[in-house]
Amino acid sequence: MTSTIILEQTFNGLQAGVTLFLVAAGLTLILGIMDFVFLAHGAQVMIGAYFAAAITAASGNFYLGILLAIPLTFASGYVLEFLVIRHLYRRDHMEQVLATFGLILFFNELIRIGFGPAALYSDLPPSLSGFVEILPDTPYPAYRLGVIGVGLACALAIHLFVSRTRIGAMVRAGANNPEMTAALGVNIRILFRLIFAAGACFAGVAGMLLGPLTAVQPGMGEPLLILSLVVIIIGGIGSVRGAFIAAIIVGLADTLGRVFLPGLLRLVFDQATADGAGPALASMLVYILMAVVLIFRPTGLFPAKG
Amino acid sequence: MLEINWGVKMKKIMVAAVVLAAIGVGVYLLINEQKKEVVRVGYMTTLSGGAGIIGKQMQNAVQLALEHKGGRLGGMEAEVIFVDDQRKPDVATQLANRLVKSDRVDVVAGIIWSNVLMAVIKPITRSDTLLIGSNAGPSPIAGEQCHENFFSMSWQNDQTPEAMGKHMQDAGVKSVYLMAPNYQAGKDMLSGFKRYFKGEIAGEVYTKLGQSDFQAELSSLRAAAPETTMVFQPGGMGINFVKQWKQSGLDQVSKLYQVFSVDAVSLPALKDAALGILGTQSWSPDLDNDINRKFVADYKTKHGNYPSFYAAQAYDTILAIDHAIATSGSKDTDQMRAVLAKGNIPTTRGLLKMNSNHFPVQNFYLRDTVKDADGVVTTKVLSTVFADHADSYAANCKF
Amino acid sequence: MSKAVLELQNLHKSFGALQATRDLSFCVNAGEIHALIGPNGAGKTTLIQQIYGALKPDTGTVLLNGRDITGLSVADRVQAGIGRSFQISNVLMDFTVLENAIIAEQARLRQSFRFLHPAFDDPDLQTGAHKILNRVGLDDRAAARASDLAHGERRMLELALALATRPDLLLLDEPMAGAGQQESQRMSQIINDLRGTVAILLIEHDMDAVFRLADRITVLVEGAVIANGTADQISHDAAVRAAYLGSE
Amino acid sequence: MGGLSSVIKLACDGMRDNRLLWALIAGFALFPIYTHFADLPFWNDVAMRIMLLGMAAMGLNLVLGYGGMVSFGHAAFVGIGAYCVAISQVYGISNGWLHLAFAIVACGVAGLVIGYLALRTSGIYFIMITLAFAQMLFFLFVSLEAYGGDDGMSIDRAEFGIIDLYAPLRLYFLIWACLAIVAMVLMFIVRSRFGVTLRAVKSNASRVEAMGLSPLRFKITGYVISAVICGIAGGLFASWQEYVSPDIMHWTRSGELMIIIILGGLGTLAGPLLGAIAFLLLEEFLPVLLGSLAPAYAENWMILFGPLLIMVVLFGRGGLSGMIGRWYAARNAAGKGADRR
Repeated sequence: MTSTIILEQTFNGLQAGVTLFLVAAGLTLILGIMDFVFLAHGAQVMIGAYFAAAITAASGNFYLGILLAIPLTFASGYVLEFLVIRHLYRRDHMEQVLATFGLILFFNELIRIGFGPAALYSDLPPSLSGFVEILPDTPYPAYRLGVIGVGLACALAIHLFVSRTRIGAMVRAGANNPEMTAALGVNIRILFRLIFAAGACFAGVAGMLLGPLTAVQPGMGEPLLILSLVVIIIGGIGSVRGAFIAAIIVGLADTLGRVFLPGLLRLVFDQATADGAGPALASMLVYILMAVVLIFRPTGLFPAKG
Repeated sequence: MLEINWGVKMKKIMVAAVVLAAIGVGVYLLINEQKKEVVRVGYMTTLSGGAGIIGKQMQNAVQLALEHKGGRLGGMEAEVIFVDDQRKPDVATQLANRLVKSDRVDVVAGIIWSNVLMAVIKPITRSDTLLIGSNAGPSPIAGEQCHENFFSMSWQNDQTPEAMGKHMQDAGVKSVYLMAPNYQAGKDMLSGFKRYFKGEIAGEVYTKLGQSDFQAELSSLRAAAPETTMVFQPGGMGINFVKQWKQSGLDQVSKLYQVFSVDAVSLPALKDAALGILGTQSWSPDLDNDINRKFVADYKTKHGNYPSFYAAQAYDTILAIDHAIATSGSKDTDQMRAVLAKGNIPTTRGLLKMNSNHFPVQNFYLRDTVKDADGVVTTKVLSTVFADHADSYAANCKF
Repeated sequence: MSKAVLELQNLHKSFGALQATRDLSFCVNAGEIHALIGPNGAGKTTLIQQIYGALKPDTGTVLLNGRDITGLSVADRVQAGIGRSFQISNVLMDFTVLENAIIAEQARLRQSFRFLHPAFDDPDLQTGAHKILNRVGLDDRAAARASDLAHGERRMLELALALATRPDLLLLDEPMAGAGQQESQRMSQIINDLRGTVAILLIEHDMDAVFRLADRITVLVEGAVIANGTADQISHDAAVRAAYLGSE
Repeated sequence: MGGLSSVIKLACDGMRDNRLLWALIAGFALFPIYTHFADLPFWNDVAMRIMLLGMAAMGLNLVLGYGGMVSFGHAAFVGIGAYCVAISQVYGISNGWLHLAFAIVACGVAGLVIGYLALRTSGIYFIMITLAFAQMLFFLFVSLEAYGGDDGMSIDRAEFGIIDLYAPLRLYFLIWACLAIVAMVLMFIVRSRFGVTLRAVKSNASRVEAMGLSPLRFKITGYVISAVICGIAGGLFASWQEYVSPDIMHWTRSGELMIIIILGGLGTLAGPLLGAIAFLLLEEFLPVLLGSLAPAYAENWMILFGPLLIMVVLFGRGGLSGMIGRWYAARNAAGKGADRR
């Protein structure tokens, strides 16, 4: 366990964290402002990845794929909100869970019919397939550094948007007290639609960035969905800042836990026990983290509601 | 006002639903219509959901086998009922009951997953129906919990990694770094590997089931810099792993071996990334025998891509049923069982021998990943690691 | 001088810099109607919350019938004898008026944790519930859903529920708020009828009502008591005029 | 308020007010006769699975529908119940009554702990923390090698004294009996003083508090009861399937239970059972249906199922039992719905 490996793993955790944040950023606002339990957010990740992968495959240009996929995912989110979601705001959480559960099934099946059940081919853009020396003789994949960069950039953009712009002010007000915002005569319906589309878009970006790294296949978003929900809860529903910090925490905890827990346990228990318990504990880690946070801070670390 | 409108709409929807359901029932009963002197095969696989691709390939292969046999098995009019277990054990149990009790099939075949097999084996074998597995081979079924009515046309889980272990042992590999998902099959695989590889285990890492990003594990692997690495990451996980392995340039650090992680299912998504990765398998598209040549050629012309080992095993499953009926001249369970137990079943893997626990005794090959004449990435046999390899649980199996 | 039902001793509560309650002491006597008035932001509701138990004072003690209840939870205080109506009427919207009363009645009888005994169909509970409703004249609306009640009726129901637990002290937080002419008259009539049966601490903005009803009045300004006495005394109190009535 | 007679009278009143529920349960009792003469023995298995899922859904419905606690992790309790049966078999205990006892105790304890911790939160936070606990248990069992891990364990049907569960229909009627008992118990609870207070808590906790009651006590009690019921269902599920694996505590299973409840009618006694019937029939027929319309897409039946769920939410006010209630009310202007509370 040299310091370089720890550093490298920290980068990995960071990369996982920012990716999570991209998914969680929109979702936390959807949950916070619209008080809407949206389980199909993972589908947005998948949709983004498929748009990008398909266009990239067709055009042969990765960046073109991303460039075109972003507005497409935004549009898809906008349309989805208009067709289905807006009819669900006033329903209780259970019905929302049910309906968006239905959406998951629908989207996965749609993709499966449209692109076939097999995973899509996607690979790194040649320009980013190299390595960067983050420390002498510790090469790190350039693309993943790129992901971290893009993620942080998005985070900054979202932060500035929410904290500096007028719409951002509405968003904050909305997260703080929806009724109040409505009373202020803000056109809630448009605001909601935009937030939703933007959220879908960011989730899509996460998918596009993951595309070259992981298998682009139906249902690829679900694991991310559950994790990003954990992030949102830990961070406090409706708080973008909370989502960011929590995303980094979860990303690091998950990564470092997976890698170092078995080793640590071996110091305490015998080999067999450690090998059994280590991975199990590692896969439970984030949920334990969330449960603990909720037990001591029942509304997350940075509750947005006033 | 609006309420009433919804009410009306609702009624319409409901009526529609009822009518559709009625049609459904009709169709359903139609399917269950009994016919005379027909051999009925229930083929269970996973068609919906994430693993649908595997099920699709098996379905294609089964249909191809029927075509090759002119729609008859052992001379009898054949009817195959495909059912989708959704990869859910309880759904599978219910479907199994339907196949044996309602469709009254003579043979149940297929099944991809160990847990699904574990769930359905009892109700099927108890009803004195043959169950012929096309893929999963968990150790309990090969050992204590074996049943005379169950036959495997694939392998016992441990065998393929055993072959890999043997090869690496013979190749003089000093140390290996092992990686598999943290679930039963993963653990079986590694224990099977270790049964034949006696060198040093530089590391043994269990990843999260269904994990999509292995960067963290790969980083620690880079740090450990083992001589070789042996992974078991089936399905989508395999695609992710191999991709990320290449992207992190680990080929310069360690030599990668795999089982069940690179196959015709994942290759289209991996393409060149998979080139040169060694694996072991009991089948390969280039196995040189008439049945296999015909199967692979026709499958490619019909579906445009290479069949996977799943497909080959599904194809062999149908051949086995055909063989059993043809030889015994009957679809009676006892007689078919007797024939299959004798072995010498003509398959894409040549004449397949049967072990006392009704698992095949077969060759295991070392496969390389190469480009074929038309530049399509596929696998090619390099050498035979095991000749007539039997699994190590047969001893515990008493019918 | 009749004995005190509620006695507040040196209550102090502050939110950060804001001192909502400053070293506050007074008592409510058995059977009297005691009004608590003061300009907005004087800390009336904060005080009620501390008596009710929803807020804990930083220092000081709350005595009910001489017993220290400062540490008790809301539920325990209610069982100890405090009833309350809220600023925004607070009833069980999904139930009928009668069902509301029945649930309150079985709560009073400490029978809410029984798994076999029927609730709504039980004759004894029903009679008890009807009694409760009669006190506020809602019996004729027994079958109506609480959500269908008119604002005033809902107020009545809430009062009935507050009385159902047979409290010694009744906290009424602006019972007339948002009520129409007759409604508030009916309300003050009922409150008046309650005089002597239960001690009432009344917060109300409608000054006429207050001076008509209250036996004693405590005037609160910026969290501290500035005057305390009968309606007469208060209306002639210079400090009060200055600090409060003047500002009206 | 004592005496068997009065209890029986209460039961009769309850059954009169819940005709739909008891009609369904009676239907399940007679169903095997139909399957026997129609020669569709397989449908007994479907019926068993319906009853088991229905039972679990009934348990969840107590917190979901009556307590207003949206628990997204109840599949975990079904799983615990099932593993109680499997694990006790590993240690040579084959007595079914013991299994059920273990399941009840284990789920009671688990429900108490999880409920106590989770109920500190509310709203979406509660949904997520229950999900979190379920996920923990899921991954725990996936990595428990001794108990089959992800492959699960193949087990034998439990032994219930003289009742041999391998003999035809024994298991069916054992499940049926448990279903009837659970339904009866729930009916009493829902109509009891506890039950109405629980519903009052859902409706307005602060008013209940103002009545001198602690809402949390009622919530936790309700949560534990529902956990225990799910555990019983899980235990029987294990015997039905002769197999146990972590799959039954996957988060999508919790989702399915919710679907079943809302499909059938939230906060009604018959709802969960109706929902289970609808859910499994859909699962059974949608593929056939789609197959007959577009054979190539038979395995894509979820493309119909997903939108169907959304439809139910958008238009199916009160789920199936709600519709039946409305229809019933419309039929006899007398007005009392067939299956309210």
